[in-house]
Amino acid sequence: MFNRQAFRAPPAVKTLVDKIVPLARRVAEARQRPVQVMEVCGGHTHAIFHSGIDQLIGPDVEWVHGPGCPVCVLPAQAVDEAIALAQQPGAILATFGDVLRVPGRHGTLAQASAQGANVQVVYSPMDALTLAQQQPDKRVVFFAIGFDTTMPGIAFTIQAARQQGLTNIQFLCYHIRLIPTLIRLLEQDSVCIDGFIGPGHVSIVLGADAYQPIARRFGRPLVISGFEPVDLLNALLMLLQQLDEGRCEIENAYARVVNNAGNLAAKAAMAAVFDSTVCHWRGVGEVPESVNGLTPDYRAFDARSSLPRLHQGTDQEPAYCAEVLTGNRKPHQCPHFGHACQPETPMGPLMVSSEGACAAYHKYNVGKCKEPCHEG
Amino acid sequence: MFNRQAFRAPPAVKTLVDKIVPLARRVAEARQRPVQVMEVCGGHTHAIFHSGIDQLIGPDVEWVHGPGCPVCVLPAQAVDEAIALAQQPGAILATFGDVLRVPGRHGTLAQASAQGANVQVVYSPMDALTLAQQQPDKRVVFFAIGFDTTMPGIAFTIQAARQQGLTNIQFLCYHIRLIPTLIRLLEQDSVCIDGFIGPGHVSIVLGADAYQPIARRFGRPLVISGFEPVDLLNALLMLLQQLDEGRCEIENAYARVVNNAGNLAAKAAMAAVFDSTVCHWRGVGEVPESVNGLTPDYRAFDARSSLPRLHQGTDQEPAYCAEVLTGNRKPHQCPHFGHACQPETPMGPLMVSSEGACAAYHKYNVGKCKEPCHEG
Amino acid sequence: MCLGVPALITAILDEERGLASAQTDGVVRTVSTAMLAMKDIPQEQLVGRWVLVHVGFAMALIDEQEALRSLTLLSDMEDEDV
Amino acid sequence: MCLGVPALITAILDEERGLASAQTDGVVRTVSTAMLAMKDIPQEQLVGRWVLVHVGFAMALIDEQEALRSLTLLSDMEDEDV
Amino acid sequence: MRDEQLITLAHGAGGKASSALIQSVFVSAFGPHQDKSLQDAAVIDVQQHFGAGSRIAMTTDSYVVSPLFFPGGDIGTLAVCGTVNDLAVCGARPLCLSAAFILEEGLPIRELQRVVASMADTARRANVSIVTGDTKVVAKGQVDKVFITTTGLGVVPPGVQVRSDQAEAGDAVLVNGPIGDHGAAIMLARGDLGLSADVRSDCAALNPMIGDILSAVPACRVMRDATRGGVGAVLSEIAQASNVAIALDENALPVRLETQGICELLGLDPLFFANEGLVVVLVPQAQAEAVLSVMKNHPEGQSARQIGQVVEQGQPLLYINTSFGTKRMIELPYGIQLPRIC
Amino acid sequence: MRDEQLITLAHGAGGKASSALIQSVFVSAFGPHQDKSLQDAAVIDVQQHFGAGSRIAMTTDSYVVSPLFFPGGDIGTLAVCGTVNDLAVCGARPLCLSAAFILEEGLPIRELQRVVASMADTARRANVSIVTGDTKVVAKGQVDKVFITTTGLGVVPPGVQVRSDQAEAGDAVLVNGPIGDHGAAIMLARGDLGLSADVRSDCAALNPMIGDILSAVPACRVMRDATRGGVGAVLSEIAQASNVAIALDENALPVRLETQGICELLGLDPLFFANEGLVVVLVPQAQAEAVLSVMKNHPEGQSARQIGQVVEQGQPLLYINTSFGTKRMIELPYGIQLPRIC
Ligand code: SF4
Ligand code: SF4
Ligand SMILES: [Mg+2]
Ligand SMILES: [Mg+2]
Ligand SMILES: [Mg+2]
Ligand SMILES: [Mg+2]
Ligand SMILES: [Mg+2]
Ligand SMILES: [Mg+2]
Ligand SMILES: [Mg+2]
Ligand SMILES: [Mg+2]
Ligand SMILES: [Mg+2]
Ligand SMILES: [Mg+2]
Repeated sequence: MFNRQAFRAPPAVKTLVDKIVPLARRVAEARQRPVQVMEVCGGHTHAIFHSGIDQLIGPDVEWVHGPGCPVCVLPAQAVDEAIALAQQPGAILATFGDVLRVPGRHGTLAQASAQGANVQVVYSPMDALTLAQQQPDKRVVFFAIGFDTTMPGIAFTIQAARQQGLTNIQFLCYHIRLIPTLIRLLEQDSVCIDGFIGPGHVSIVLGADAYQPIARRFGRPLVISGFEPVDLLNALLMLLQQLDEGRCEIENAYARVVNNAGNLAAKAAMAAVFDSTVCHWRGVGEVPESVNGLTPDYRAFDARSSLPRLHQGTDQEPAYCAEVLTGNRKPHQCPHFGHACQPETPMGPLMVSSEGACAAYHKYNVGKCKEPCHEG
Repeated sequence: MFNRQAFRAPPAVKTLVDKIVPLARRVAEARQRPVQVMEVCGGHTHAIFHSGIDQLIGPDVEWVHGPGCPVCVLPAQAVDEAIALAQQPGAILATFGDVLRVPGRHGTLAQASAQGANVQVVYSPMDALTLAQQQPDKRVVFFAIGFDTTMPGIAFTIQAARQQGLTNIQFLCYHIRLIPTLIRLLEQDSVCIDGFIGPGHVSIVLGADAYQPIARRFGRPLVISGFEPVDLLNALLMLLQQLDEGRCEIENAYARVVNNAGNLAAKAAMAAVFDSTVCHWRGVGEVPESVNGLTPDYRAFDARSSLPRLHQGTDQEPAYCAEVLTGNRKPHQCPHFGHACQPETPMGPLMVSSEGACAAYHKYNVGKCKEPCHEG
Repeated sequence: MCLGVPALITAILDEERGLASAQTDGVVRTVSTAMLAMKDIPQEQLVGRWVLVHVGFAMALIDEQEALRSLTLLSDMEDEDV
Repeated sequence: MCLGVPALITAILDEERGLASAQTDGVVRTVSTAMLAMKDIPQEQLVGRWVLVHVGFAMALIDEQEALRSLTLLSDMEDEDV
Repeated sequence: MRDEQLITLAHGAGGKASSALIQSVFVSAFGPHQDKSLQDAAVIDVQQHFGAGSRIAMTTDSYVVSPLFFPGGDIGTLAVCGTVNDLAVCGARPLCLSAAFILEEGLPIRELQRVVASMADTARRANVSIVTGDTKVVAKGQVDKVFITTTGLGVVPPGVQVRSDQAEAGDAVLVNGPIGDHGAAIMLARGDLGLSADVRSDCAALNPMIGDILSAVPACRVMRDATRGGVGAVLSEIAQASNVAIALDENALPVRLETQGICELLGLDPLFFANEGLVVVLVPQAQAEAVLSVMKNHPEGQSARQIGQVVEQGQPLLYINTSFGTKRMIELPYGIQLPRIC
Repeated sequence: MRDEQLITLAHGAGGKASSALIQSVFVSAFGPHQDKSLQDAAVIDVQQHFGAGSRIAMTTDSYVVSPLFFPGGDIGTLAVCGTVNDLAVCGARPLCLSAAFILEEGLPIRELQRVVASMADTARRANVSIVTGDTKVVAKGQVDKVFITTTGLGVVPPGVQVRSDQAEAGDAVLVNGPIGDHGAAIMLARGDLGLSADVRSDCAALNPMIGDILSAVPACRVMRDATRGGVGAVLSEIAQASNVAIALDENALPVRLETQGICELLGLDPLFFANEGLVVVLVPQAQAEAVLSVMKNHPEGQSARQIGQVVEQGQPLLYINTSFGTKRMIELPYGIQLPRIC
């Protein structure tokens, strides 16, 4: 019987920390600066702060919080479109709870709901199908976001909608894919990252092999990690060992759910349903292989067909956000942090979702802890 | 400048009463029973109780309260149909406030509204047109009731709906006409009525000449009256004078608004729009020349086209109601009066509207006043 | 049977559609004058006239002379009694 | 990035549509097992297995052996330290 | 708060948005007392108001009026006046109020501020503090804009006894002003009947006037504010509770021309229209003039008058003596008054 | 009432239907006290409860919970417990409540009766009377079935001072039971997330337990019922008001397995889930055991425990000491907690 608690056990954490701290010291000393480790996934960012791993490891590892939060990077345009769809008579806009407070150019979905739009939070995209079945006189739009982890579930739901012959549900898709995002990031000159903690759940779908370009083309080691403290510390240890030994490999510290090839059923569903494109994401810029359309077979389910023509435009965000994302600045070093930019009034993508690096710093009061700030 | 108050002046009332009382005495003595006067119109019934004219005149005149309340006589079938229409998705059922508490076989429109039907009270049928214009995504049904006074306004509204090209309004018509109703009543053997106070507002439309059959065929005098105490007493005086002198004529004591020919524009609108039929009315039975359909030109506006097939059936009502209506029993002499039959739980038509004879007796506590009861 | 109230026409609102403003005891409502139109009276001459209103329609002009006449008859009656 | 929780499959609800009942800390929810179907495991054998659930989909079976192995490695590490 | 002029569910969730709303809207309007509401309850030192034999009066009412704003007041004015008046007619000196708000998601905060300002203003003039409160926000469509529930506390001085069941034959029935204006004003403000007239709600806090009446004429037997159901309902309840017959004088009933006009047009009775600044006082006839003259010293009592008398004991009856010397029985209507065509 | 099992607008119009409803539903359930509500206000003789130095506590809350009925209680239970608890945590002995109902046209009267029966039952057990009330009916769609506003009055004995701003370094932070169950139960009862679990609201009247605590340990400094916003919001307010740092012990936080499971599945924090029978007590550490043992004498206190301590004065902070020896800051969320995918 699988026991998640074992991966949270304080003695195990202590053992790992005792291994990591001297190793991190050695690697940092070798570089004469803290080791820059990017945890790509917002879930990892939170897990690190939640358990205080940053405090346990100390200043020799500097965490660079990655772009791995589909809510944070969602363009304002997407929110504007979702609001426009939600405001159509007879519409129900269903989506994940995370999305409701993301600002578009004319407010959030929460505000649109306050003004009378029918916005419903669901746990699963399949629940949106149920809504459509139960309310045949309504038109349900599912606002679909997410990285490669969430995409197969959406794809599968769209396939089920077609199988069931539903005509009153459509999908507004804004999917960003992880590998192209990492590549986009590593192509920037200013990037200051020594190695990656690889996202655990995306990797279920992608498989560990999918990260090879990170090691081969960009020379950065990556270790796939789960989300419990023991998982993260284990992955960090493996990453530091690589750095210490001068290796640059893709390693898998989450083998209980991640394999090398990934989930083929999931990949097949995605390939059948989603149409790749280039899309502009907040804080990340243009990322190829993004998805916001459906293949011809499923185009009837594409909500963009029902979309009023909206003003297209690029989102404005402070330059500091890109600096944080590339490891050149910590959130609390942004002059807007905690002042103009707060979770209730985010100025940039990293403050939008509670997964965002700036939101996490804010929530866990990292600024207030008066830790010494290490410039990267 | 017209001054309504003059028709409510106590000195004028006193003058008339002083003339009437000895005359009523003489007429009653001649018949060796109280004079049976039917005020046809429910409005007159209320006006009599409101000012206490019955108390002023005393027991020599016995008031027989007529069927002149379109709400009281409304068949349960009509209410059932209105409810069915109100319950259709996207429907607004607009009607006059009087109608909301009339019981059908499955409750009232007020109850249907409590269960979620959209029922709106309007002052004028023209307001229903406005509703239809303002809410093009709704389907408005106007539930039209009324005698000849109300019918022209409805007819005119239906004409206006067609002129304006409205496609989201229809009319459920249940109109009863006065003259056929009176004839229906007088054809019954048991009728015990010496003469009529004729309804003032119906007569604006019909004209005084329309009543000639009452005098000629049935030998009953009739005096058309307004609704102020002075109007009513004046009409009663004229009626008693006819009876005293053995005359049997149609007289007009409301000449400031009623003429002989009636309102020709009103009649023309009715003729253009309404289709005559026989209809079964509560407490009255079948009355010819009733209206619950529209002429071919206006059939698109007939809500019966949208009506689900409902169980047809005749309403069951206590036999006492007919006795009250024909002057053979007073409301408080009905064994149900004030017990099983109350305004909130009417058993018969006369308790339904506050215009109904039994409702009026109940409201003005006539039973409680311990007046001597004269059998007709 | 049919609630009707006297009202004073205070303004014509829409000549073509026959809409006028009518006032009863300081309460104003738009009424249709369509039912009066046949009486050969130009709409604007309705202003200042009293009408009998039922469900938003002016059903008849009130004949003020006639009203006065019946009141006079009555006061004659009163005088008789004195 | 993507909230995933381990859950125990307690029953197959709809073999054809791939719906199962999954439980996490006493909380039950219907999940889709469609993403696991390719793995050549007959549905009913899923009962009693742990899966990783994301937005109502079982994304992977949890390899309990593998989990145990990593924990054992860890306790070896602890032992080393003693 | 950027782009945040509307109430959102966040304002009711007990987090930061809630605190911000409470501080910026309520505490700022209701003043220092209100910060006690940030505790779970307000604690009030009543000893200073409280002699031996004093009792506490408590009353509560929810205000759900639509539209929120109408000629003569708004829901906030009502919520203070209604509760203060209920205390006053029980012989209590109003001490403090609580105010609980249920807000609809999407409500413009500006409208809420207007309502709250009215409450603060009315409370100040009625000399009561709003000492504690509550705010809930429900999803769009689950409430009609704003509902307010106020609860009032007052001190009833020793010896004061005004109750509904104390009317006696010979008592005069007095009112402080024209009847039915509030009901008429609301009916018109809804706008769905197409009628317009210059009618304003009579909404007013009567506690200063009622306090003076009780000081001048402690013999007052019954006092009721004639709100929902109107003077008719209140008198009918008094007749029932005291088992007396009450006769009103038709000519004495003060009804404004416009209110009367609305009743004529729609076939309704102003006796059953709601009032929000109208008190019905029953007092032995000998003291009637004294009460009327106190009423006339107050702005709300300018048209004060006697409208009837308790005529008999032993059977609950309510009727009107008409101008013609007849009697008309008055019976409580079953439900809401609906406009009639016949 | 034939075919009248539903609430209609007539029930709120102040006429005969209103009286019938009040008599048949409210007076019959709330008993003899309630007939005072037929007056404008209830008059309560408080002298008997009232020594020199006593003060009155007043609190109000509107209850808008959906669904009306949920495992562990219903809106009626809540409306009594919530208000009684607010009084109790201020050190007041609850005396009486008012209850104002806003009903939606079409509500089955049977459901109203069930709610009213719960209220009567809960009030009886909490030893408070419901002394006055109000009923309004609004048109279908203008309210979500039933909203209830209760206002509570209590007497604070001389010398009792429990306030949010009195926490001091060295105080123990105690709770009487597992946290977050009410919030979890409501979230599941709504049914829109497709989750099910055996979680019941902790809804309970805590005044007997709190009364005993105050008698046994008058030195209690702060007491708060952790309703909307949860233990997190309450502690954050206490830290602010008292200007202290509060440290919680991660391992000591009592969270039921199922509540924890819901939080894991949806990415939420039980610290911010509402409770309806949970009190947070701050007391000098030396007296902590005494308070815990009183709690454990009551059914609501079986799982009572210390969850943290006030560690420092001079700067408002709230954090958790994790099992790993690290500190995690706790910040009040902005608005409602929404289920997350990431
Ligand atoms: S605090 Fe705001 S503006 Fe500054 S980097 Fe973070 S998200 Fe961007
Ligand atoms: S009291 Fe009722 S049953 Fe009797 S006659 Fe009147 S309406 Fe008919
Ligand atoms: Mg909404
Ligand atoms: Mg309705
Ligand atoms: Mg509280
Ligand atoms: Mg009250
Ligand atoms: Mg009141
Ligand atoms: Mg509160
Ligand atoms: Mg009152
Ligand atoms: Mg409270
Ligand atoms: Mg509370
Ligand atoms: Mg009340």
